[in-house]
Amino acid sequence: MLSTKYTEKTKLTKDEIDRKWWEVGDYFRRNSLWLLMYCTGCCAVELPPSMTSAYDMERLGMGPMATPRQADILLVSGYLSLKTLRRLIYTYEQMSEPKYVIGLGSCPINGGIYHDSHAVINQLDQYIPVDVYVAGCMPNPESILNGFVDLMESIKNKTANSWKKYRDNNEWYKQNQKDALGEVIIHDEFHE
Amino acid sequence: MNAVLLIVIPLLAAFISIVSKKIAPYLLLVVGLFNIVLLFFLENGLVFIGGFDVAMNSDLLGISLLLDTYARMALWLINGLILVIFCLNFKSYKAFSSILLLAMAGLNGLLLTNDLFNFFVFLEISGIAAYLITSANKKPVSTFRYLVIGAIGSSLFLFGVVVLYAMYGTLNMIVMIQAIQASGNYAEVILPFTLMFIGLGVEAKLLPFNAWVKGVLGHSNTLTGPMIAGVYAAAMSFVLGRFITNLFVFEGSLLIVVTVLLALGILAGDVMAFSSTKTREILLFSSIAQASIVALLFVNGVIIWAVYLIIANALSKTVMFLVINKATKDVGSDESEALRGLFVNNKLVGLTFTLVTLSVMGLPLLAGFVIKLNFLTQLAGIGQIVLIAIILVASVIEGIYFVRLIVKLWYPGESEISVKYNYSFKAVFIVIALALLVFGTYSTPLTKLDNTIDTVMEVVNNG
Amino acid sequence: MILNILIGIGIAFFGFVLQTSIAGINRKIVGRLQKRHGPRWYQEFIDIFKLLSKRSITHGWIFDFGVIMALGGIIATAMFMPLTNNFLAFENFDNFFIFVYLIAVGMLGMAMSASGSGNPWASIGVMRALTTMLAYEVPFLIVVLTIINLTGNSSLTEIMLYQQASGNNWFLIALPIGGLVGFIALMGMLGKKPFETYVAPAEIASGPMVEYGGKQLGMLFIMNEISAFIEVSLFVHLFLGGATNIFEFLIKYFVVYTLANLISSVNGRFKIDQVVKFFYKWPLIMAVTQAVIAIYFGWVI
Amino acid sequence: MASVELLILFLVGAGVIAYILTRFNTFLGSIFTIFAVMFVFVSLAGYGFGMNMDTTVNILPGISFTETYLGFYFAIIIVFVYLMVSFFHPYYLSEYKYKNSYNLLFLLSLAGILGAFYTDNFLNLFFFFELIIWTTMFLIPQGKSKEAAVSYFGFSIAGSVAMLIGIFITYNVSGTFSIYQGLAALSGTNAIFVFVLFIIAAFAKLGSFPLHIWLPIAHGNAPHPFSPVLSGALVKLGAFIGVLALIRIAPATGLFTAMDLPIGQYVVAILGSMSIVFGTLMAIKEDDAKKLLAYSSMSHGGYILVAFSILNGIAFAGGFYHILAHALASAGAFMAIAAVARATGTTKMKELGGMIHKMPITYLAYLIAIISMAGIPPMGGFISKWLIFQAVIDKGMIFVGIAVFFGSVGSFLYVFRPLAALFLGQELTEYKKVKEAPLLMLIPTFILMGLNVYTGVFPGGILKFINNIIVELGYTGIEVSTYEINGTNGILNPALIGLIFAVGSGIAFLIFIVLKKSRKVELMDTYTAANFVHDEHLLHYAVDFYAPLERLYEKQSNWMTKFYTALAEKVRELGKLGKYLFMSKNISTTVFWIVAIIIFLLWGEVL
Repeated sequence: MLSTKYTEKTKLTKDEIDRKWWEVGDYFRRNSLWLLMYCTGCCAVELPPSMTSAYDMERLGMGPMATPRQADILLVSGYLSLKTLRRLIYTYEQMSEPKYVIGLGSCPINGGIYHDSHAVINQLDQYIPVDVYVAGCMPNPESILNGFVDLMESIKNKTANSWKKYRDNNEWYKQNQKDALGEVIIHDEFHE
Repeated sequence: MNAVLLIVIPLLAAFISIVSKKIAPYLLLVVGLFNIVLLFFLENGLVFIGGFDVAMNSDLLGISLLLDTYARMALWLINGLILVIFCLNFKSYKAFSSILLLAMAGLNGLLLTNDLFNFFVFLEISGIAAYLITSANKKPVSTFRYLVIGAIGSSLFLFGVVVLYAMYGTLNMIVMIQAIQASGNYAEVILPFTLMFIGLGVEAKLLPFNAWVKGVLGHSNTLTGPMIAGVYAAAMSFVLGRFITNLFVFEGSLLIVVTVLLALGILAGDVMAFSSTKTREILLFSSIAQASIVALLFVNGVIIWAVYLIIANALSKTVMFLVINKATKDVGSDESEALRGLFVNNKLVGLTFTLVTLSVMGLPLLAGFVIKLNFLTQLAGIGQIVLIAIILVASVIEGIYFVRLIVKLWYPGESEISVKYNYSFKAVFIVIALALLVFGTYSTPLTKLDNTIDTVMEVVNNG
Repeated sequence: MILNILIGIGIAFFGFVLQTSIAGINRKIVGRLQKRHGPRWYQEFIDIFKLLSKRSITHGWIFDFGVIMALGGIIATAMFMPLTNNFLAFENFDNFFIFVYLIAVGMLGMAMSASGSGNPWASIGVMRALTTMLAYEVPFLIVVLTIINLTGNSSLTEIMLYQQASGNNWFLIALPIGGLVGFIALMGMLGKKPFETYVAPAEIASGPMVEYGGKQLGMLFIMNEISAFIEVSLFVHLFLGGATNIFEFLIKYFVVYTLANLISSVNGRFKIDQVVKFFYKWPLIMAVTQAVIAIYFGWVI
Repeated sequence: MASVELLILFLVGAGVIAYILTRFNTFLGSIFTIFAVMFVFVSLAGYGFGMNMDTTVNILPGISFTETYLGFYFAIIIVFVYLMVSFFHPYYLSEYKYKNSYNLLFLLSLAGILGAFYTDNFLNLFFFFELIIWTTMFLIPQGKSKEAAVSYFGFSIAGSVAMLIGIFITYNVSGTFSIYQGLAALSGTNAIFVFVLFIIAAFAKLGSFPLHIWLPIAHGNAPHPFSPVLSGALVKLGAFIGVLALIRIAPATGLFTAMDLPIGQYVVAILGSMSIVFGTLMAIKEDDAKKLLAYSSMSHGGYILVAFSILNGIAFAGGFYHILAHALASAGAFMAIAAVARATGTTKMKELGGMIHKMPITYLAYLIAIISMAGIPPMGGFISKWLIFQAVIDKGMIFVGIAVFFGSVGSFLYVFRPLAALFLGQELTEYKKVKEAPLLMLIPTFILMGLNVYTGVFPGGILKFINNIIVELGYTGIEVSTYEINGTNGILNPALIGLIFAVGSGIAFLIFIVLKKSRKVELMDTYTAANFVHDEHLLHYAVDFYAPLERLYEKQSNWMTKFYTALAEKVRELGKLGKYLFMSKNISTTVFWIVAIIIFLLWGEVL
């Protein structure tokens, strides 16, 4: 029997509305993840098989995109030299929010086989936040796809918040970046 | 009062001036003024001085003058222009006053005479004066060439007169016209007419007898330029007009040859001017084209507008040569590039020059336009569409080179040039430009006169 | 009037849904063609809504204004489009030239916005798009000239009726050469390979779209879908005898779009000058031949 | 004041006053010029629409006026363009070398315009045409190049001369200089001659192929406020002569039965088409914004010719409407470019960029103008192009069709070029301090924007007026109601299109506004494949915009220029030959000619 007692109509606050919309958005976002592939490392060779007929990334709604503006995921494949790190940060900052970062292989985790090189950074998440790591040297397509599914899961669980982290701890990240790269005076496009 | 005074007094003054060099310039002024004033009092009509009698039937040799509106206009123009040009050059070319007196006598005679042999005499007198005037260029070779070609021309003319005399036994133009009309045989006069036409053509700058022009006008100064291109050209055009309309019978192949020559003259003159870069050459070639147009109009019987064209051209060319020759003298070159920016500091001179040039090009608001439109209309009335086309096509080329010149003169190049024109120059420019402007916008007075200003045929018909 | 406008908006919305679905299905078809599974059929919708939900960047007012103008122009164009013989928003005003020129407003808006982003790739993409347009429009319009000259009317409905009245003698059949030209031009309009030069993701980073992300890109996607709807519908109406009912329209529409897509998926990409040379060679010659045959000789099958 | 004569005298007087005022104060003189032109415009608009102008002549000798719808239509458009442009004078004149005479000549040429369109006499027509030519000719060298005036004058005078020969043929045939009686009296071969000559004149003035060389030179180098007059107003004189030739004379040549069109008209249409194609191709290639617009004028001139050569009411309506639409559009575009040139000192697109950020209103003015120019609804250019297309399609003119469609699509290309390279793109550092044009200059800008839209949305009233002209020319007008235009094969409702466009934009705006607000980033913060580019110039795509397309015809693109250069060179060589033949220093040459002539004559006649 329905209660005849007057219940106050619950009025959603603006935050709650935003959250609801956000959840709706999350559905679309996790089902349509567009990649910007930063393929300077050796792990990049594993991406073509995961895109093409054999593993068919597109059935997850994923696909490669041409520019950071359009992309949701920054896919960092393998090691990052200091020179490329600067580009990576530039690219990451150009992406529209919400944005996610996937580190491929062991190099972004701990430097991998290049861990003792003077020109290569060891831990990617010192400089930009990473949502998902796919370990392995190199990770095979199955694990790459698995990583994607993990990302989708964490978007669903609202744990893929790296972009917020970057915003909140921006000073820390900036400091780390500066420590690694140093202040750069730029003269023209060929000389930094 | 007698028309002969117009000739005799300058001639007399010329002789006096040789005796007393000092008073010569003032004599010229007095005589010039006297002539202009005298023209107001003279009556139209024939004057007989000796030989011929009034009936013109007994004696076949003598002197006779004819003054009609045609001649009167010509005389005013010639005497006035000589006076003005001399005034402007009063300081620099004083020594030329007796020559100018001689020229005045000769040209007045040319315009007045009704007698073929006297005509030849005056041709020679004025010719000699012209050679002497061109000596002011200090280019003796050019002057010599002018002299030789002029001599060839006048001897051809004389030869033509001789043939005519042999045929008709008279030198009186009116009698001769009657005789030719009576005989009606055109084929037999073709030789004398050709010879006379060529002889006059030399002086009137008609192509291809005008090779002297380039040497003479191409190095002209403020005296010779206006004198030859203004005064002499006008006088010769007037004379040529009288001969063409009255004496010459252009028919058949002679007509074709003459028309082709004149048309060629128009086109070639403008094309040659187009290919020139020297300002004086541009002006002289353009005046060749204009002279041909005038002659063409006379051939087609468009007298009054041809007369206006002569007057307008004489005035315009006077201004243009004065402006350019003065500038050339100061700058030291007559290349149009060298004269760039001439008018930047001489706006008034520039304005008048521009107006005068526009008049020559036949653009509206200026007398040249009215004249051009009217003579073209008359040509169209007699169906000469081809001639109209030729004149107009030439005028396109003319327009282009004149505009090119004007724009160059108005806008400075890298270096500034300074040329000073004194007030007397400016005054003359303004008067002439204003006259062109006034008659260009208010053309009613021009249309009052018609082709009957030339009364020779009337006299012929009335005996 | 308000009702008509609402119908028009409905048509535009229908066009969007239709084309987006068919594009999704076609992604699946192409996937199968490439021995893949392919995405869900509604993947296109997800993509668009995802884009609309993201937080984008802007490069100044012209960047946004252009996008609005682009989408607005295209929606306005779609509102004039008849679906069938008797289903259209503004009767008598479905003039062919409205589609050709009003669609240009949208294109201009997008081009403007892209150039306003300050990215040279965008300008290059616009340049290529316009050049491609110059290439395919002329042969296409010559064929349409023939059609209008034959039917004596430039209203799409009238052209449809003309074809249906003559016993479903479609212009694709009646003017076979012209029909072929029309189809090639349609490929160019849709930006399908080999005429995909102006997007060329690997070459000029997706051309005009290079700076867009988020809602602007989403709106451009919508615009793209609607303009594809307009272009394919034009082909259906002009060459395939239009449709008497909505199912006929859907079938014809699906066949045309899928065919274009299939051809596209087995082709490479032309260089931009090759596109121009191509269109000004065979399609133009064919179009003129067809026009001469049809107009001056009156040989219409 | 409703008397044409008085208006002309007023303009002459005003010119003199403006000259004196400008001498003392440029600004004052220019303001006076604005009011003078405004006065003429208001009088014309006030009395002219109802055909109430007083055409009696009391003072001017030998001049007679009559009032026609045709003449008034041209006159009002041109006077309007003059009025709009005069607002620019106060800000430009002080830079010019002979600024005093600028206003004088400007007003004089306007007097010429009034006279030319109100006269009923051929000689007066020629008089006024020449007056316009030489007054405007002196305005041009105040701009960039001095040689431009020569080229402008040369072609104009050639056109006038062709017309004058035609006039004299007419006079010879009919014995009258009256335009209407004279043209009516023409027939047979004479009519064809006059037709050809008038067409030459029309082509020369309109800057149509093959007499188009002067157009980019003059437009590109003329003073900035004068280019709009040239393109918007003065080339329309050619259209006027074109109307006289194509419609009034319309000689009875053979007929193309397929198109039901006289051969003469068809040839003109084909030439007009070539004009469209050449103009478009050259405009695509051009780097100077003003020259680009000049080539576009050439192409639009082609449209006008095509329209008038298709002898039916709908084509005429298109042609006349196109004259108006193009005058408004090209004036608007040229004036926008002029405003930019004033601020930056250049019109070269490769040197400019990002002007929109500093001059947004100018940008909008240009945008609206080019939308109209490209024939996109809802602007005026669409209406006229639509009408012309109707006529072309109806006649089944395939080759003309190729040209008009090509020109129409090509116009998207070239009008977009300045938009992208000059207004949009990166904001170049050297122009960061540029300001928007002053208020006085924005007034005409706004008026033109409004009119461009008005002509595109509510063409009914104007088309009704155009119907008067068409009826006057002896054809039936088109069916037009307040909102709808009835073509031969379709109905157009421009107001509806405008409304729907507004609705569509509204929807798009709604979508835009409800979604999350965007983050504003700098123009330099663009995708560069992660490269650091720190110079705006390197990120600005402006040089050789259509390079791949240009490459296809770059070899052929200067054929006509070469031809005319060669022609001038040939004339010059001919002159040298003449000098060699006749002006030799050798006396014997003269003697040779004399002897040759005498021998020739005697051989023919006596011997």
